[in-house]
This record gives sequence, C-alpha cells and structure tokens, in this order.
Amino acid sequence: MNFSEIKEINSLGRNIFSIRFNALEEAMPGQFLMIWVPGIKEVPMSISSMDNGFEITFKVYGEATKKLSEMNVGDRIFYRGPYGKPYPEPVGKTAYVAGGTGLASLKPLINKHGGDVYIGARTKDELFLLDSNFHISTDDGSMGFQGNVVDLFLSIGKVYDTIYVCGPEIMMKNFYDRAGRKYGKNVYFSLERLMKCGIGICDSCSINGFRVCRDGPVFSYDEISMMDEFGVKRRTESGKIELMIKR
Amino acid sequence: MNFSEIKEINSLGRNIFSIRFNALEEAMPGQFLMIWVPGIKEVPMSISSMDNGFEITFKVYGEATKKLSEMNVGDRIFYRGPYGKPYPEPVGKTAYVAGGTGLASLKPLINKHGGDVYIGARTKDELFLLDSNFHISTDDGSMGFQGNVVDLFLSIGKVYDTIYVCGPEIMMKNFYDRAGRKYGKNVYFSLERLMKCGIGICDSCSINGFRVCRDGPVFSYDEISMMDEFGVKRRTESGKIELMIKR
Amino acid sequence: MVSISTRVGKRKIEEPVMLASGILDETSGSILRSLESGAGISVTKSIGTEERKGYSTPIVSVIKTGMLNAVGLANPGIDAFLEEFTEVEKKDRIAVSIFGKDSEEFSYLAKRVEEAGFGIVELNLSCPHVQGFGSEVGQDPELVEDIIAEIRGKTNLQIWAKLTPNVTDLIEIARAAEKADAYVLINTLKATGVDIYSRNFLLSNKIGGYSGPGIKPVALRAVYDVFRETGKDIIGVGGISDWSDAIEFFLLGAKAVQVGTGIYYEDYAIFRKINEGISNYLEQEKFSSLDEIIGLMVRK
Amino acid sequence: MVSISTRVGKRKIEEPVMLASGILDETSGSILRSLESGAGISVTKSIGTEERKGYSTPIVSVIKTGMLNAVGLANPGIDAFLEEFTEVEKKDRIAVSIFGKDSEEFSYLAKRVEEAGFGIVELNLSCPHVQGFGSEVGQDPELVEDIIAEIRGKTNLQIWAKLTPNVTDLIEIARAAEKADAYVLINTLKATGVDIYSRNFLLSNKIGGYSGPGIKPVALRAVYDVFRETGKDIIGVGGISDWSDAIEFFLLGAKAVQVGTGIYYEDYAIFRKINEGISNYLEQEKFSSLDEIIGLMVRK
Ligand SMILES: Cc1cc2nc3c(=O)[nH]c(=O)nc-3n(C[C@H](O)[C@H](O)[C@H](O)COP(=O)(O)OP(=O)(O)OC[C@H]3O[C@@H](n4cnc5c(N)ncnc54)[C@H](O)[C@@H]3O)c2cc1C
Ligand SMILES: Cc1cc2nc3c(=O)[nH]c(=O)nc-3n(C[C@H](O)[C@H](O)[C@H](O)COP(=O)(O)OP(=O)(O)OC[C@H]3O[C@@H](n4cnc5c(N)ncnc54)[C@H](O)[C@@H]3O)c2cc1C
Ligand SMILES: Cc1cc2nc3c(=O)[nH]c(=O)nc-3n(C[C@H](O)[C@H](O)[C@H](O)COP(=O)(O)O)c2cc1C
Ligand SMILES: Cc1cc2nc3c(=O)[nH]c(=O)nc-3n(C[C@H](O)[C@H](O)[C@H](O)COP(=O)(O)O)c2cc1C
Ligand code: FES
Ligand code: FES
Repeated sequence: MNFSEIKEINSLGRNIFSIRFNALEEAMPGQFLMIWVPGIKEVPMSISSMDNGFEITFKVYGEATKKLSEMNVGDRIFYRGPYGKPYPEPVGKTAYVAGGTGLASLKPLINKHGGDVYIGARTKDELFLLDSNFHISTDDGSMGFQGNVVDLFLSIGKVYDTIYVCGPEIMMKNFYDRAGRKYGKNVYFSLERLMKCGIGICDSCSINGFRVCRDGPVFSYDEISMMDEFGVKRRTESGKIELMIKR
Repeated sequence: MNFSEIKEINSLGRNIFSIRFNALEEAMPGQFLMIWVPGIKEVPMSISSMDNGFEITFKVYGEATKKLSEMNVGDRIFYRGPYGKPYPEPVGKTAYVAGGTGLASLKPLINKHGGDVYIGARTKDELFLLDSNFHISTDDGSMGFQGNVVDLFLSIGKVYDTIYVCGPEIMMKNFYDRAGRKYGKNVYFSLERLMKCGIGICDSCSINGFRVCRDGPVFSYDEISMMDEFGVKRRTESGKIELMIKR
Repeated sequence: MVSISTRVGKRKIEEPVMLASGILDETSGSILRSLESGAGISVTKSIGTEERKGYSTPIVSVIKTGMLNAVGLANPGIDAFLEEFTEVEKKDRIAVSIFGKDSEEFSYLAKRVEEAGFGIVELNLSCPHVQGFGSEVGQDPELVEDIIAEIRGKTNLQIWAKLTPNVTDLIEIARAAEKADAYVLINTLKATGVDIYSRNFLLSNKIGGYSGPGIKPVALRAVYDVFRETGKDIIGVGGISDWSDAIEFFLLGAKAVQVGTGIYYEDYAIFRKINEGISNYLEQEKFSSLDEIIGLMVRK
Repeated sequence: MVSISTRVGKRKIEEPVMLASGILDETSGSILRSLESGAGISVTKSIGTEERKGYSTPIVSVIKTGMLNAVGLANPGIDAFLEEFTEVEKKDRIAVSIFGKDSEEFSYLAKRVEEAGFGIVELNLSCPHVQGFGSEVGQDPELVEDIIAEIRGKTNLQIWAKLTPNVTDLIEIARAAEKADAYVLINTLKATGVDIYSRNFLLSNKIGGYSGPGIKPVALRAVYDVFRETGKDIIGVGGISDWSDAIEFFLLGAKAVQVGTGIYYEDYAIFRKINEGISNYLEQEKFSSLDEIIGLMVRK
C-alpha cells in the first residue's frame, strides 16, 4: 500500500472532484489505481493525469467517493497500482467518446494526442473539464446536443482512424452496436466493472473470461466482440450473473 | 542450495583429496563453502581455488569427508556460499604459514601473490600441493625440518610485511604467542571452529563474541588479541565451553 | 515429452496442475480459460446454499511473502451457480468446491452438484476467515467424518477433502476425513496485516487467509505428515509459483498440485509453464513418468 | 529522539527490541555483543537440565521467504551454562530461556536461574521439532498452567511464556498461561523443505521450524488475537526484519519485540536500526511516546 499527501483538490461540477497527489510510480493513459479509504473501502479510479504526480477525477456516488470529496490538502491518500493495460497510441485522425466520468480515463490521452472529443452527461451540472471545442451532449438538453453521446457522434458523422470510448457500459454497447463495426480494429473501449481485488485473482470483474482489471480495462473491438456478456449481463458482488439494467 | 557436477577429483596425499567443480558464484581467497553431503551432513570447506570453477581440498576425517573422497567425476556436489570475509590483499614481503589442510585456504592467495610458504604436517604423507621452494616441516622429521611449522618459521628468521597463518588453532596460537607481536598489524589468522549454520546465526562457531563464519574466518592480529578463548577454550557441539586439548 | 499424467482417487488427470478454489473460478468464462491454459482440473470458488456478497474491499492485499485475503465466501449460491454452468462443457474437468455449516448442508450441495453432471466435489473444511464455516467446521473431527460419510452415502461423487493447517493435530483431522478419495492440503493460514501509516488492517475483515510463497514450507510439511501417516492420495497446494515448487510436493507424496496465488505472479501462463517444467525435470533427472517421483522421499 | 522505552510485566526496558532465543545467544560473548548492539534484553538459547548436542548438520536452511531450522535444542545443560555466565555482567538485561518436559524440570531450571542472579525466565513451550519438549508441552493447556504455577510458587522471577502458533486454539493456551507476566508470541511454524536435485530434506531432522519474513502475518495475527482476548503484556516475535515490522506488532498490542532471523539479513546492526526507526516513526507521526501506539489498532 502506498500513500501520498494530497497536493490539490478541486470541485469540478456537481459532485465531481479531482484530487492530485505526488507519486513515484510511472503510469500510462488508461491505467487505474485502487484507492483505499481506510475504514470504508477500496475503489478503482482511473488516473486522470500522470504528468505531475497522479490525479483522480471522480463523482460522488457513495461512502468512499463521499469521504474522498471531503478530504483536504495535506491529508494522506492511500493507493496501490497503477494497474491494467493502457490505451494503445492513436493512429491518424482520433476521436474520444466519453460518457460521464469516463472522461477522466480519456483525459491524459486527449491532453497528449489531441483530436475530437465527444462528451455526454445526464445534465449540464455533471459535465466537467470542458474545453471550448468539445462536442457536448446532455440527456436533458441543458447543454449542447440533446440526447446521448452516441447519437451526437453519429449525427456529426465525421470519420476517424482511431476511436476511444469510455463511459457506462450501456453507452459503450450502444456505440459498439451502432458505430463499432464501421471502425472495426481501431476502436478501443475502457470498461468499468465491479472490482474487488484489482489484480486479476478474484474474478469479480470478469466478463466472458476477460478480467477487466488485468486483461483490460482497455479492450479492442475484436476482444469486445468475443464478450457476449458485454452490455447485456453483469455480476453482482456475490458473483451472480444478472441482466444489466440501464441506469 | 546449489549443486554442480564434479569436473575433477584428485588424490593428493594420504587421505587428502581435491575436488573441482563449476560454479557461477564469485569468491575471494579466504572464503569458504558449506558442502552438503546429503544424508550425511554439511561441513565447511575453504575454497582452495576459484579460478576455474571452485576447488576444495580436504583430508578425510569422518563420514562426510570419506564420502566426498569416494565421489566420481560427473557426480553432483551440493554447496552453499561462498561465506565469510576474505583475506586482505598482501602488502610488501609476504609469508604464508600453514598447518596441514590449512594450506587449502591459503592456496589461492599464494597462487595470486606469491611469497614464502611455510608448511607443516605430522608426517610426509600428509603434505600436499608442494612446490619445490616451500619451506617444509614434519613432526616426525620424515621430510624437511623436524618440528612444527612455527619452529621452522622462527628458525629461518626472515622478516615479512604481511603474514597469513592457517592451521590448527593450537599451532596458530603458538604462532601468535611467539611471533605475532613482532609482526603486529600485518598478521592474519584464518580460524577453524565447529560450524553448524555457516551464516552467523547459530553461535556454534563463536569465540568471545566473534563469529568465525561471519566475522571471520580471517581475523587480524588485533582481533585475535581480543579473544581470550583463542587457542585456550573451544565449544563442543552442545555449545559447552571446554579447554582445548592439543590433538 | 515425458508423461506427466496422474491419478487422484478414481480420476485419471492428464495435467497434474489444477486451479485452486477461489482464484478466478467464480465465472464460467474464467474456469474455461484456466482449463484451456493447461490446468488439468479447475476447482470452482466455494459454493454455499445461499448467495453471499462477501466482505467489503479490501478483500486482498499483496504482501512481501505472498497474499492476504478475506473474500468472505462471496458466491452466487448453488442455484445461480448451477444455472450459469448448465451449458458449460468440460464438466468432467471441473471440481465443485462447496461449503456448509453441517453435514446436511454439505450433502444437499453435493447432491445438487452431482445432479448437475459434475463428478468431483471438493469440501472446503478450511477457509479461515468466516465464522461458522470452513476451518471452524474442519477443526472438528466428528463433524468432518459425518460430512464425508453423508456425501459418500448419498452420491457417487469423487470426494476431495480440503483441510486446514490451522490445527494442533492435522493427522487427527486427516483420519477423520479418511473416507474421502483424496486430501487437498492446505488452505490458507490464519493471518493478518497492518498498514502503519493509516494504522488500519490491510483487510476489511481484519483477519484473513495467508497464501503464496510464504506458506509453502507449512504446506510441504502438511503433505509430508499426512502422506507418511495415511499413504492416501493428496493434492498439494500452498505457495506453488513454479515447477520446482510442484516437484517438491510430488517428492513428498502429492499426486497432483493446485495453484492459486501463483497466478498473480505468472498469470494464466503458469499452468503450461509448470506442466512443461515438470516434464523437463523428469526427463533431465532420468525418470520415465511422474509416478516415479511421487512420494519418493517418503518411501525411501 | 522520542523515547522508546517500554515496560513488560514489572520490567522497564529502555530499548523495545530484544534478541530472540536461539540466535547468537549460546555463548556469553555473543549475548554481550547483542546487548552492546542495542538489544534492550537478550534471551539466551533454551537451556535444559542436561547437555544436548542437537541434530547433525544441516540445522538451518535459508529459503526464499525466511529460514528453516532444526537445531534440536543443542545446549550445554544448566550447570555448564550457569558456570559460563557466573562472571557475566548485565545479568539484569539477560532473560534465560528454559525448556523441560514437565513442571518439575521447568521449576528446577527456574530456581537455578534465579539463584544465579537472573531476573527473567522465558519458557520455551513452543519449539516445534524436538519430541517431548517445546510445542509438545506447549500444546497441553493443563501442563502449561501447571508449569507456570510451579515456577510462580517457587521463584520471584518474571515469567515470560513463549507459545506455539501450531495449535487449533491459541487463546485456550494463552488462558492456561495467564499467570505468566507476559506472553512471547510466536515461536517458529512447523514446516519442512526439499532439495529437488538431491531429493533430500533441507534439514537433517526433516521437520523444522520456519522463521523470518514469511511468518510475520501469522505472528501478527497471534499477537492481535491474544491481546484482544487477554489484554496482557505481549512480546511480539516472528519475521521482524526492519522497524516498520516492529511498528506493526506495537499497533496490534505488543509491548516489545524480539528479533531472530532478521539478524541474518541485517547482522547486529539490526537492533540500532530498528530502535532508531521506531523513534523516527513516532516523531514523524507525531506521537510522544511508544506507549501511545501500543495496541492502538485494537483499542480503537
Ligand atoms: C477501472 C475503473 C475505473 C474507474 N474510474 C473512475 C473514475 O475515474 N472516476 C469515477 O468517478 N469512478 C470511477 N470508477 C468507478 C468507481 O470505482 C466508483 O465510483 C466507486 O466504486 C464508487 O464508490 P462509492 O463507495 O463512492 O460508491 P458505492 O457505495 O460503491 O456506490 C453507490 C451507488 O452508486 C452506484 N455507482 C457506483 N459507481 C458507479 C459508476 N461508476 N457509475 C454509475 N453508478 C455507480 C452504485 O451502484 C451504488 O448504487 C471506476 C471503476 C473502474 C472499475
Ligand atoms: C572455515 C572452515 C574451513 C575449513 N576448510 C577445510 C578445508 O579446506 N579442508 C579440510 O580438510 N577441512 C576443512 N575444514 C574442516 C572440515 O570442516 C572438517 O574436515 C569436516 O567437518 C570433517 O567432517 P567429517 O564428517 O569428515 O569428519 P567428522 O566426523 O566431523 O570428524 C571425524 C574426526 O576428525 C576430527 N576432525 C574433523 N575435522 C578436523 C580438522 N579440521 N582437524 C582436525 N581434526 C578434525 C573430528 O574432531 C573427529 O574426531 C574447515 C573448517 C572450517 C570451520
Ligand atoms: C483470493 C483467494 C480466495 C480463496 N478462496 C477460497 C475458497 O473459496 N475456497 C477454498 O477452499 N479455498 C480458497 N482459497 C485458498 C486457495 O484455494 C489455496 O488453498 C490457498 O490460497 C493456498 O494456495 P496458493 O498459495 O497457491 O494460493 C482462496 C485463496 C485466495 C488467495
Ligand atoms: C536457528 C534458530 C534457533 C532457535 N532456537 C530457539 C530456542 O532455542 N528456543 C526458542 O524459544 N526459540 C528458538 N527459536 C525461535 C526464535 O526465538 C523465534 O521465535 C522465531 O525464530 C521467530 O522469530 P524470527 O522470525 O525473528 O526469527 C529459534 C529460531 C531459529 C531461527
Ligand atoms: S477485480 Fe479481481 S479479478 Fe479483477
Ligand atoms: S556457524 Fe553458526 S554462527 Fe557461525
């Protein structure tokens, strides 16, 4: 277990925060940390910047993220990692398609390589880290295109050589079904699944024999094509398989 | 535990043998190995050459050395080490004073740096690795000077800048008492004591808080001067302290 | 290549390296992946009568000499488990691990397992961190005897009894389990770990099971003791991370081995690497089959 | 420097790191050397009524995760031992470890130790590899209770009871030993090791005790369990090789620690290094004394 002192903590939008801390480890875009909130729990978080220490960017959902959001500069943040396979380097014209906090995972790649960014959220307040030339969608139309980010992407209709997709699995499945085949080999999806160990031994994040934590979280279109559970079924904490419901 | 195939095995004198085997480890003159004869026991042995693999040179005393003497080229020899502190490099005119198999420990140094060699044994048949310009003594006068090697050394009366002494403790004590002070700082003694672990934790080789296996086996004159047990008392296998009897 | 096939109880097994219970064996996809990666048999996560969420994270912690875990017997329950596995092939190479609090629960689970088409049941008499289950059951010789007798009476399954090393007298427990077809030795050691900067336990459950390289010396001793005393079939497990570790278990009497934590170090490649390493060792040391070395150091 | 002094039973101890029994403590010269190197107290090798040669070599084997040993309770016997120590100074910082087969032997040895001017006796109820002694005694609660009562009745010594982790129920044994002034937890784990190229055991005695980093998780658990259940003074031992290991033991309730195998890795410098590390940690973490962290994770 490593720890570091928090150097910076920012509120980026409704219930969205980022925390920056020093770190000696090297990381690559797409990798994640297991952030430990002692006494509460340990949760996976994408590294949203690895340029000047590490940064995580998260939305407050429950206990762990709540506690993190209440931390102060100088407090200790506990973590292990980085874990997981990074995004491959982009080739040619590049697009990033993000749903909600999925942007956190894509951010280092965007900063490094540039390209077109499509970002969707339920509502304006949940958008963060926006840049003036991002393509934006909100479910409620409170900002940008009304609808989901896949609709937005298709409506603009530009053609790309490399596409990175990160967001809720249902949204990614939507992208996979409607735009995936067209771009085939060059689409990469970063998955989020319930994770307990983060290091590839507990099987809680597995989808058709692929471990999101160790074989992923970034998967190619071809790998995703081998996962008949993708966007359809998920596992609960007990390991029970159930139909995914749109949340 | 390491092992290696025996490359060479030679009979050097009455009950005296040398075994050469490949080794990947580095060693320095004065260091020793723990040689394991599975099913029998493990015994410490000086490395008598480290130029082309390792070589040990030993006299058959009991079970372990008997078994070793009966081994064949191609057989496996098991060992761990090298252990212990090496001899410091010689300065100026150098003498080596060896009793019996003590020569084994000094041999790599002699080969590397040259100098005058004084070697003593009970009788002619127990002498080995002789070179025509060695000064030789035997207790029974069957070869060379009649008497012990310290008598021989003193009788020749040459003066040296560095002296290395290795042999039975009684002989080294004799040297220490009669010639040690004269040469002071530049005399080094390599001790042999009952050793069980070889790595400095069991205390069976300790003499006044110095562990022969880890703090030695090579000790300076000044260190030896701090050991009131040197040449006087020894430990049995139980750790019991007893007066040393001349053997 | 020298043959490395072995036999445990009535089962011939082509590759003597198995996937241990609890590691990457909750989902059918992962079970199949381990089988395709060279595991002779894969043991499922331990399944109980009811769904259990397990403990909250952290449930594992990698430490210098191995790993601590307190997963808390998370499992979907026998119904959901069997449903997921209905269509799964290679059932003959899957052993189902089950846990319960008494012989009734165990035999109920075993019957369900048999009905679903599996042939081997592994009894978790040894998980050290859940009250009322695992080692709390496995430390009671009468209960152990009872459980095995019940399953024996009610099914034709091959029964593997996985025992806990956290006892004063392992032989007593082994004797109580002697109606089983094989022993699986060992489960994790009861242990804990501390983070000195948060001054918290490394696991949410505080106490957990210790696995990996650090427990191998204890596992080897358990295999040696039980083999010497009972001569029965043993599957060795605990700290195996390469082929030479496996050989050590064979020499002391294990007929097969299981690998858990080793996967963390070597990933799925570990199965093939160990299989190949065993075969190379046998060839190099001039043995003509794995059988020749099983128990070699105990027999002689 | 923040004070690191501690108290075990009635004894105030300046440095909380002690030399564990059996490592460099057979000869008086070595005992003194450890005291001069920063050990607060040094415990002697276990001494019995009679001289014992111990087992033949190999008696120790360094393995990846620690060390295996089966020294076989080699010791000069109480007479020769006391004779060697007659003139030795610093007796107040030497604890004498004794072993015997029953309360008679133990109390005889304890009386001799007291007469010779020592103040602390450590009872080896836990060595795992000699028949009739050590853990065979220490696994029997009645015998343990009896031994301690006898010594208590016949001497004024501080009594430290060193227990074995090789039991089903450590708490039961701890309760049996509760008349002792402190518990010493833990002795080595029963274990074995194999050399696959000679196909021999690593130790001449085959079975030995496992010490070093690999047993720390088990030792921590023992300290935690016993401290939580009894609240009594505990000396933690098992796998400590640096100051952070020591802190872990303190946080779980140990009032002092012992170091054995760690000396193999760090040599005599280990005592000062750990003492300094503890002091630095306390300062950095803003504690004003060692006391403040003892049992901190159990109390809260
Ligand atoms: C590889 C990976 C990377 C991740 N990276 C990030 C990241 O960069 N930023 C981030 O905010 N989160 C990220 N997550 C999700 C993050 O782990 C959860 O937000 C976290 O576990 C929530 O913990 P909690 O205790 O605050 O909430 P919990 O108590 O666990 O959850 C409270 C409620 O919120 C729901 N919930 C929790 N997480 C999500 C989610 N991500 N989406 C929708 N509903 C959710 C739960 O189902 C539950 O109903 C990542 C997850 C994975 C697997
Ligand atoms: C650091 C060190 C280096 C050593 N290097 C060498 C070496 O290079 N060559 C070598 O031959 N020996 C060397 N020895 C001694 C060697 O370890 C013993 O010869 C060996 O232990 C004998 O084992 P054994 O089983 O054959 O005889 P044992 O059964 O142990 O002994 C049989 C009898 O011989 C006596 N004996 C054993 N060793 C000696 C000895 N060295 N001198 C006098 N009597 C002895 C014993 O006391 C006993 O009475 C060294 C010892 C040490 C501590
Ligand atoms: C994360 C994890 C979960 C485990 N779950 C179970 C389990 O459900 N049932 C069981 O019998 N053993 C379980 N075990 C124990 C292993 O099967 C195995 O006995 C132990 O880890 C020692 O082997 P290893 O060192 O190869 O991991 C688990 C071990 C780990 C590390
Ligand atoms: C070589 C060796 C000899 C030991 N001898 C004894 C002994 O005589 N009496 C005893 O109580 N414990 C003995 N022990 C156990 C240690 O005192 C200690 O409890 C154990 O090694 C765990 O601590 P460590 O990991 O720091 O070594 C011995 C340990 C070793 C390694
Ligand atoms: S989180 Fe445990 S295997 Fe991925
Ligand atoms: S032989 Fe064990 S300390 Fe030297």
